[in-house]
Amino acid sequence: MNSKLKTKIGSLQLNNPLLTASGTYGNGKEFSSFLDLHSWGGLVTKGLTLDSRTGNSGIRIVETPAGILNSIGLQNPGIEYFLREEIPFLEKLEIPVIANIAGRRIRDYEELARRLDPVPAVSALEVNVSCPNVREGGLAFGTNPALIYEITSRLRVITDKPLIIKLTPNVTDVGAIALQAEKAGADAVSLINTLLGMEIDIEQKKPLLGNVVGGLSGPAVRPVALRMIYQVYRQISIPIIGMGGITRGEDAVAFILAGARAVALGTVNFVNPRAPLEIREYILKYMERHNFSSLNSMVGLAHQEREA
Amino acid sequence: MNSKLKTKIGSLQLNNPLLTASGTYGNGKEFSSFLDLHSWGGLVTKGLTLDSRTGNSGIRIVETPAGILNSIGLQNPGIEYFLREEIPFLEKLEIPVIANIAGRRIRDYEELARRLDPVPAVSALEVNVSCPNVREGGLAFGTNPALIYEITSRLRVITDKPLIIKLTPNVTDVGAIALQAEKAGADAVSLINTLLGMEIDIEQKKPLLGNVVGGLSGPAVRPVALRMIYQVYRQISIPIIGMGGITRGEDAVAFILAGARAVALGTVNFVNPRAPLEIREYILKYMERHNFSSLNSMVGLAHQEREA
Amino acid sequence: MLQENAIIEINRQVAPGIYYLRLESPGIFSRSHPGQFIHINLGTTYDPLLRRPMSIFNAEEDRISVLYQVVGRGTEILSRFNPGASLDIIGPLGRGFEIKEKSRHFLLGGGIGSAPLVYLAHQLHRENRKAIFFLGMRTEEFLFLKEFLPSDLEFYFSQENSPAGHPRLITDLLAPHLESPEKTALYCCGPEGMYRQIGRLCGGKNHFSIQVSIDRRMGCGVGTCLGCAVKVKNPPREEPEIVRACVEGPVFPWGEVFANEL
Amino acid sequence: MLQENAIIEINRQVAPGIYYLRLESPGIFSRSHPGQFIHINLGTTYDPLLRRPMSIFNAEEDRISVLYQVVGRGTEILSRFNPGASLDIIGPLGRGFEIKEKSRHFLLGGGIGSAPLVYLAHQLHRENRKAIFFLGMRTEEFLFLKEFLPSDLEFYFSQENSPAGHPRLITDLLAPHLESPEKTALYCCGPEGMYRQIGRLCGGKNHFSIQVSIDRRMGCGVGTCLGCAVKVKNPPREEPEIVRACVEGPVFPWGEVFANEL
Ligand SMILES: Cc1cc2nc3c(=O)[nH]c(=O)nc-3n(C[C@H](O)[C@H](O)[C@H](O)COP(=O)(O)OP(=O)(O)OC[C@H]3O[C@@H](n4cnc5c(N)ncnc54)[C@H](O)[C@@H]3O)c2cc1C
Ligand SMILES: Cc1cc2nc3c(=O)[nH]c(=O)nc-3n(C[C@H](O)[C@H](O)[C@H](O)COP(=O)(O)OP(=O)(O)OC[C@H]3O[C@@H](n4cnc5c(N)ncnc54)[C@H](O)[C@@H]3O)c2cc1C
Ligand SMILES: Cc1cc2nc3c(=O)[nH]c(=O)nc-3n(C[C@H](O)[C@H](O)[C@H](O)COP(=O)(O)O)c2cc1C
Ligand SMILES: Cc1cc2nc3c(=O)[nH]c(=O)nc-3n(C[C@H](O)[C@H](O)[C@H](O)COP(=O)(O)O)c2cc1C
Ligand code: FES
Ligand code: FES
Repeated sequence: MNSKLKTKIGSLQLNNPLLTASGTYGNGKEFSSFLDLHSWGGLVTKGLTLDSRTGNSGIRIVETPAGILNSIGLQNPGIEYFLREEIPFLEKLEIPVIANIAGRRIRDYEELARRLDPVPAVSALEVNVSCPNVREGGLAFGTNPALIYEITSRLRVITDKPLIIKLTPNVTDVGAIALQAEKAGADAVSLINTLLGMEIDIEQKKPLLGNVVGGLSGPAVRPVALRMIYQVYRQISIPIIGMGGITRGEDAVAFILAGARAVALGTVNFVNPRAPLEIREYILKYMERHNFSSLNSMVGLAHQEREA
Repeated sequence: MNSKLKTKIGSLQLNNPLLTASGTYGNGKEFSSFLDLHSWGGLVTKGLTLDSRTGNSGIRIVETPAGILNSIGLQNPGIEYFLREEIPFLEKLEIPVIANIAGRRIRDYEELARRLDPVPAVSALEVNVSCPNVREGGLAFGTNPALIYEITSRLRVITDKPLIIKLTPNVTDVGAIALQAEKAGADAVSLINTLLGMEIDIEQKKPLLGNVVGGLSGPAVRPVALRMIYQVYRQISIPIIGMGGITRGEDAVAFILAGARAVALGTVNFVNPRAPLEIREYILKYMERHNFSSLNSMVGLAHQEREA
Repeated sequence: MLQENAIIEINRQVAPGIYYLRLESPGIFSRSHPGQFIHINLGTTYDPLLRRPMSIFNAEEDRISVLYQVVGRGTEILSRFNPGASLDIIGPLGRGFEIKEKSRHFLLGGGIGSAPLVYLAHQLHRENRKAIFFLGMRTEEFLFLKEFLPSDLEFYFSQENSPAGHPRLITDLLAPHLESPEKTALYCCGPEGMYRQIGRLCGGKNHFSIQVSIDRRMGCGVGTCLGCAVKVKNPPREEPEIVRACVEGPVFPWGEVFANEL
Repeated sequence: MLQENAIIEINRQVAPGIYYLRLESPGIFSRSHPGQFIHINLGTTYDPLLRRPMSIFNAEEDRISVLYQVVGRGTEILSRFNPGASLDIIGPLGRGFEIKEKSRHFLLGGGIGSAPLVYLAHQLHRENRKAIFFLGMRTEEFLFLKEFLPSDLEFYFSQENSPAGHPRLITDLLAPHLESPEKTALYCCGPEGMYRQIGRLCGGKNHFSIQVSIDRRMGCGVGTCLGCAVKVKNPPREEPEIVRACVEGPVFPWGEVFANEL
């Protein structure tokens, strides 16, 4: 562990800027045979809903050029089960655990926050207002600045834990939405969730995914993610957790220079479970090469140079 | 030539559904040593503005995972030069030529339409309201449904030539925008233009492209393009020209099944100049295999099967 | 479950479009069981992006092998790796076949699906259990498999293109062996249609225990993406439960997956 | 300009990280001139997506060759192609060097940039013109180039790591040859910094004609994407004009690109 890599998301202290991206890492257990989970800066849980959900039927994952489309549909065993069965494992971890929550109505989110607020093993909440795979809602929140304000401020009253709003990229003006989250008291925003996409089975002449549309992630989306982070950084002053297609150390550095104070790794875990170790190493070497003594001093530098 | 492939965009008759994507094929001349330009269904010109433009400085093209980012900045010699120097070549072609126009203000578009309306070599106008690489505007039109209505209806008065509105994917609800184009009298919409993205030069610590952001195209964006076409098809009844990452026959078929009456090829031309020949061949074989006697009967079939 | 850089010893075409790949992979070798699979990284390109799951075809002396059919770009890339190169693989993954305490063991493979059954056949052979291998094919493209099996194994095959009167489907082979009331374990690997046919033939009978290996598109292969969902019956619950082919499977008791369909 | 499936005859490392690739490509061979380039398709993957531009290193008897340095993923992939395989290439592209009617011809190459000058050297040799080759390098990594040049060609080299007193920069080599008032054509290929230095040395002098090859990231390579913009002076117009490195270049008169910077 190297203290140069420390970073902060609101009051949340991270030993390094690498987080797991929600929904791609289970709750960590599965990967513990590949690496020490404490190599991560923090662990973001898979998306939690109040009740258990069986997810979408039919094909749920398909490979696309340099990316994947998924339509898992928020399969998860529900908050009850999570608190009972998964917290015991998570509370033994010595890194922060961030619970990712999703719902259909604002009061689902409120209830989830109420249940998680008293749990010591949960260090922060990430609010998924942007899952494209649930037909009933989710996406609607994420695309509407007023609703983002509403949901953030309602959750703000319920919990003092750091509140991270996870934004969808499927909007005209992600900055405007981030701004509402900030105004309503969010401690950070994370972006991007997946881009809405689809694939067609031309032999069957119908959508390939059971849920018709799915979320695009992986290297293919990286330029879009980077642009949004760069853009949002100019509009808000709370921290940004950047993600979307990061697979190499170079990518993580680019996201940080664009303005991310932490970065999350998603799809890459499916290909290279050792990615966080390699990326952490790369960032350290990069910082040495460029004489950075703290991660903080790197954040957003791609803007400064431009103004110079 | 095979009459099974004929298709129509408004009153525009195409021998086959393959168009060049604006800005990726010059005005055709450069590619004429690789294939007979008449293999195309039609030729869409590079983006034209009133005055000549030198485009953006610095790096203009960079490769990204399964895609490219470009920030050409609408470099073109202006309408005057186009009419004088390029029309003579284009008017010799026996396939329809569609002029792609762009401007900063609505009256730029109006003036362009006025100048092109009387030109017999120009069979239709494609209105680029979505170029991400011009800072002064363009994108603003494309993201605002009311402005789309405005610009379409103003151009509708000026010309009877088929009017195609080219939509940007960088919006929350592309369907709503397409609907305004239809209401205002457009004959077709084409989508998608490029996704806004960026890349950072981590050694220099600054954006890699001279213009900071650029437009993402190529296979990486295909799932997003396909989703938007599928979505817009359910909302409008005028024809859709589909594009975004098409490189193989399978892709073109998928776009047609999703609802595109014609498809445009862009980035693939840089890699495989013979792509239109291969794709045309594939579509014919596919139609034979699935007993389609006309292209028209394929359009949008991915929806029908779903409802069944 | 571990990540290993396995050295390629052999990567050879053994029949048209079918390759035999043998890897030096002591870690995975020592942990593997028949029916489990490995997840293969195809290289540094982002296209294709994901690893490819392949059943373990056999495991001997620090080596594991895979039998694969070139069906797309990933397998095509795999076929071009040369001996001496190293492959980044993860394994062994999933839950393999459970060898039941039955007096007979029937291995039923459909085409390339037969791959994991070869490993199982050797395991049964090592344990001196009575086994019969049934192979279903379209033409004769998988006959070479016999060479990879224990030499004294009872072996039958069917071909869809056979002349009338000859076995065309794997169930044609199986039927004559079902008269006996002997307790029998069936291990099946092939297309789901084959599992349905086998089920119709013997799904209801108590002295048969049937396991099937379920094929799903995989993302992670280790249980986190939830891309490989399989609906299973899970009494006493009424509702089917969603489990992961890559962790709870790929091998399932036939009844958990297909019983509702009988 | 045509697309050809060229058979690879040789693809061999000739110095650390530097490869010599020879292709059977009769169509491109018969149309090519020194300074032009080809655009190479690296295969069927979408990542990397674009072709890679490479100068023609030499052209003889229906063959063209390329000298390339492995600097990234594309060139790494190229280095793994085996003889006998075919490469989809487009060429010859761009405007090459114009051989001037001068009494002396100086070829100035910086590192890998020297590649197209080898072809030019052979052409000048065939035309019996007086030529000198100046090679600038960091260490001695490009010395092998001499073997590819006409054997009787006058040849000098500089090394940035030379001990004091020895030539370190290509301009150190060039300076002694500039006293003579002989009309001289300079053909330069290397980094832009080198062109500036050469320009400072002899840009203002009338009896020198200087051509430089400009390196730009390329999309199409054939003139349609406008990705490879170069600003050139185009008197009598005041404003620089934007032209395409892939069509109007890559070779330009030095003055068109750098004169404003003197
Ligand atoms: C647990 C498991 C074990 C397997 N063991 C073997 C084995 O031992 N030998 C072997 O040859 N193959 C095996 N497979 C199948 C093998 O993984 C696929 O054939 C391979 O991933 C295809 O890769 P590709 O890039 O060549 O094809 P792609 O280009 O990815 O696909 C080719 C075609 O196959 C379809 N496809 C891709 N993956 C799957 C899938 N998982 N299920 C159904 N259709 C799919 C695609 O839609 C496409 O139509 C196994 C699969 C699983 C899940
Ligand atoms: C007309 C022309 C002729 C050329 N001739 C030769 C030749 O004869 N031999 C040779 O070895 N190389 C030549 N090059 C350069 C060669 O095309 C690049 O080195 C190659 O494309 C790099 O591909 P890559 O995938 O290995 O590297 P990448 O992974 O794409 O890039 C590696 C590094 O190089 C940078 N880069 C990529 N392309 C360029 C570029 N065109 N200009 C500047 N920086 C770039 C990238 O940003 C990155 O930092 C030529 C280039 C041009 C435009
Ligand atoms: C299989 C899968 C499941 C996901 N599930 C969730 C989820 O439950 N909640 C959430 O907020 N994001 C979810 N995401 C989005 C990721 O957390 C991340 O935002 C996105 O994948 C972009 O990052 P990447 O390109 O590194 O994967 C999921 C992504 C994938 C691929
Ligand atoms: C280099 C380049 C230049 C482009 N110029 C224009 C343009 O002038 N006008 C326009 O409407 N679209 C322009 N586009 C967008 C394409 O026409 C097309 O919409 C987009 O590239 C998606 O298709 P593709 O993935 O097949 O390239 C340009 C795209 C590229 C790559
Ligand atoms: S493949 Fe990811 S959970 Fe099974
Ligand atoms: S590389 Fe496309 S115009 Fe030069």
